[in-house]
Amino acid sequence: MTVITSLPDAVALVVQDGDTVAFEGFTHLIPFAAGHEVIRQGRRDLTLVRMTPDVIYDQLIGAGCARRLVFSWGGNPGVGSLHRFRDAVQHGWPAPLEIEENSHAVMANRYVAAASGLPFAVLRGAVGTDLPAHSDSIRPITCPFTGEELTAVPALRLDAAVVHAQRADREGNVQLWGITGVQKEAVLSATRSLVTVEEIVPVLEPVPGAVVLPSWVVDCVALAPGGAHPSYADGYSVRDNAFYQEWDAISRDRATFGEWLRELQR
Amino acid sequence: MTVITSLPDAVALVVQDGDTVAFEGFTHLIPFAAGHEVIRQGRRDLTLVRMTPDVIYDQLIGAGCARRLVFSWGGNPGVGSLHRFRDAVQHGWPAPLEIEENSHAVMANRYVAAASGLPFAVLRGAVGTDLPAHSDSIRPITCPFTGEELTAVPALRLDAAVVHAQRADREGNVQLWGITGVQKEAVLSATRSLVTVEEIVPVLEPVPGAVVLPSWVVDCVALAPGGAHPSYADGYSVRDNAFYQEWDAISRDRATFGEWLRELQR
Amino acid sequence: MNYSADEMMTVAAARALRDRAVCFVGIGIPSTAANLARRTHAPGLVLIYESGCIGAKPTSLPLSIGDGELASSADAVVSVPEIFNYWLQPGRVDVGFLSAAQLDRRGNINTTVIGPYASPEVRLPGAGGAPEIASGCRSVVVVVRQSLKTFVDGLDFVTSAAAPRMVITDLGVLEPSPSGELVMTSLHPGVSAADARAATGWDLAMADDLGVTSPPSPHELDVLRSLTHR
Amino acid sequence: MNYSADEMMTVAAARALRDRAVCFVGIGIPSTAANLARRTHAPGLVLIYESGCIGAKPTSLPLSIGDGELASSADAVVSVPEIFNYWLQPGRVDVGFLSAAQLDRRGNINTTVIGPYASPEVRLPGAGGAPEIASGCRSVVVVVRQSLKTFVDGLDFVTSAAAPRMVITDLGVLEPSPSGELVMTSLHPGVSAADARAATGWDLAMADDLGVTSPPSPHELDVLRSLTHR
Repeated sequence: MTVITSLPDAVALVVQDGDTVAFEGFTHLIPFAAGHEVIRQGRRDLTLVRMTPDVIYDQLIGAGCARRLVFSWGGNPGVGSLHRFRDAVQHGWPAPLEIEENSHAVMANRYVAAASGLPFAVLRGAVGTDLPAHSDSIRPITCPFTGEELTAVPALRLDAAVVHAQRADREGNVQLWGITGVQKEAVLSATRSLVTVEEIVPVLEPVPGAVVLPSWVVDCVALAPGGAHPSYADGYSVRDNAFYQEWDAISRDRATFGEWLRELQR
Repeated sequence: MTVITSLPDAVALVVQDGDTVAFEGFTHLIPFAAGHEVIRQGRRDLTLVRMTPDVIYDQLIGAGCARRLVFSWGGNPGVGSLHRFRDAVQHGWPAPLEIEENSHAVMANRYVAAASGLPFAVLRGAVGTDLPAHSDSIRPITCPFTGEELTAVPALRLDAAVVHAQRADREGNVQLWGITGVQKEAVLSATRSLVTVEEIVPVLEPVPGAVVLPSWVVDCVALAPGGAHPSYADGYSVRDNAFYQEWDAISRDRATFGEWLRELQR
Repeated sequence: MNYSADEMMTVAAARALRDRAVCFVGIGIPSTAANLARRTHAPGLVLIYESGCIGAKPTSLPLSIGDGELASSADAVVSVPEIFNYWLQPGRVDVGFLSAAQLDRRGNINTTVIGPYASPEVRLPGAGGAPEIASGCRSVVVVVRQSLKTFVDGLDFVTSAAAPRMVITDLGVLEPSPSGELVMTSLHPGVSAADARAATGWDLAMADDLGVTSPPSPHELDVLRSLTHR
Repeated sequence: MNYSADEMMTVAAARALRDRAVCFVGIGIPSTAANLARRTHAPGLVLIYESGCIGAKPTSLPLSIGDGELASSADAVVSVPEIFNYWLQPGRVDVGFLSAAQLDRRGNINTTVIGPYASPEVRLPGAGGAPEIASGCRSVVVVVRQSLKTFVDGLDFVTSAAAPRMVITDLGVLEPSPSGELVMTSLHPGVSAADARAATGWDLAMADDLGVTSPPSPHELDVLRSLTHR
């Protein structure tokens, strides 16, 4: 049964020190407000999982919440580099960051395996690349029918998944639409899940392209209007492309990032 | 590029003697009109593939179109047995029918593998049952990460897939909604595909829960209003439960079935 | 109030479902029982049909698992591969409701053939979702009429290794003993142990604390009849 | 009409796409080129973005692959696992458009690190969809500025084994010889073979029939500028 509570309480319930946690959202519906609350609550030693660790993970990494990053593309989309991510990888600041690096297809299938209750998934992936040499998550597997060699990847099981959605009803059924990414898979891969929403409504009227997560797979719902900013929520807000560009300057050096962080924690 | 043509021309283009062909639709949107056209055109030696070979396959089997059946549940839903299917299996009438029998989960994953361009899929399936002893399609596979033993099933590649949908646009983009079953997977598993539709419209307005098949994966579209009868098309017709019940009497003996068949072929 | 043996069976099956349980339902008596439960003691019961309907709330009993109202009343409708892979397989479903043509003393199920597989006396529909409902759900309840035809000493074909926590029949309720063999734990009113043994193809054991099933309440019967007579 | 080297590169990349091709597009110059093609000679071009948008028809250039207009203008929006498994992996896509931080003489691509993997000089974004775009599409076109920094004799990391049928740069066009080594087959107007060799970290071969790229037409430039200046 879903607990509907405040964002601070929900984050405290769902995200714990040392967790393997995914904040998902493929450009759209990124749960920034929940990420900021994790920073405020001072979580540490997180293994952060995300296909595209963009600005939200730059912030969590810069704030020292992360010990490890599992990902497939770490950049500021349409802008450039993630400076806090680079500083952590290149100089160990504010703390060393272990990385486990995959391709998008590998990551997506690792979520699919976990959501499906399987220990692994099969794909044609990463062939001819240096990725397998630097990852324990890519192994060959032979088709028992054709003898063909393919790629096996292990399930990406999560302690916690955090996603943002347009809305929930009072039972905790969740509805999201537009680009829905791997959010369903992330929630179904997790022991605990938190969904922040733009609004809570009496009835979820059907919407074209919507994914519905029934309440019995959602642990916590928290109202967080605008909680995807600077990402967006289709039908509620537009992407704040200017902020993504400003982030390049904010994050470029440790001092200006420090000011941003103090402002957030005030 | 999709060819939009008459039902007889479309069936002639897509379904050929000896084909492995799936007519899919999970209770909803079953392409009966296309099946009847296959009977009229006298196709032979088909390997018929379908999770739930209900009345549509009873008709194709009774008419002598099939050599082989790949399936997971062969009954008249809510009514009882498929008498033509039973007569073929038990007495070889009108022709012997080879069967390859799976569970629903095995069939669904065999379609998924084919749609994904993989030679096999992995699931927890058919464990502890007699199904593997009577099928070449269920083999053990070991997880390369955990050592756990799971079930591998081979891709179900089709020569042809036939489905019914609510509508298409003039480019051949197809839209279906309601219970959408494994229709997307069947079309993506096939070399050739035919979609019969209730109507052809200028623009496919978005509908909640709709699956869209882009025109570049659809070979033929044919207008066939009511083409799912006695199954139904959500938003266009309701299931003719009375016909499913009547079919029990029509199909029970060879003579009354023969009358039905002559009527169809007139 | 008079009631039939099938009504007793359906009511007993409905009672096996606790409120807010997530239940994977097949068509026939399991679907009737689940919908009865949802209208009596278990309004929060979540019904999942293998057609892809999650949280279906039909107002009348569906004839098929793909009836339109299952989709239109559902919280979510997903593809058939998804219902098996994301929802059933990982063990998210509390109860799987199955029926059977044959059942053995350990609760294994046959819905495939009577007689030899290659030349069957009766060709039955086959497995459908049953093998993975049996292995994927946290618990399995089988609902089946008890007779020498169904309760057999050896199955002609093992379609599902069900290992049910409960088998509910028109005569009573069976549950597995610690050894895994089904034991009669309750008899419906008016049914004797001899009746149950006479309808069972193996030497059926009775539980030490063999009980008598509470008869259907007037409310249960009213709701059941309003469902089935609609 | 004056034009920049980047404009020439983008126009040449757009021309590499035939009408009605199905094209898997990344953000940046590949997306600009694909949208330019759709507005000029290839109105039936099908654009697929890894965010799950199939048949996107954006009216302005997206800043990210997840911009709202990609979804709202698409024929279909599917999940990220589905876009990779059902649409890219089986070879349904004609052309994959990639960029690179480093490219070697066989067209392998690095977008992962400059320097050693464990202690990189520059940590780049990583693989994203590129390895499977490279292996899953029927053909690959790489669009990248040509310089000693990008055209290197050995990659610091092989992110994608791209084997492109064409590499389009700000200096010209390269295509693989029968041996698989990239050879310059066309130079953009005003670029000499020496210029191209000076921007290449290996001994770059020129094709026997080395041509000169047609300059951007006024129409191509107009449409390109209306896209990028919006």
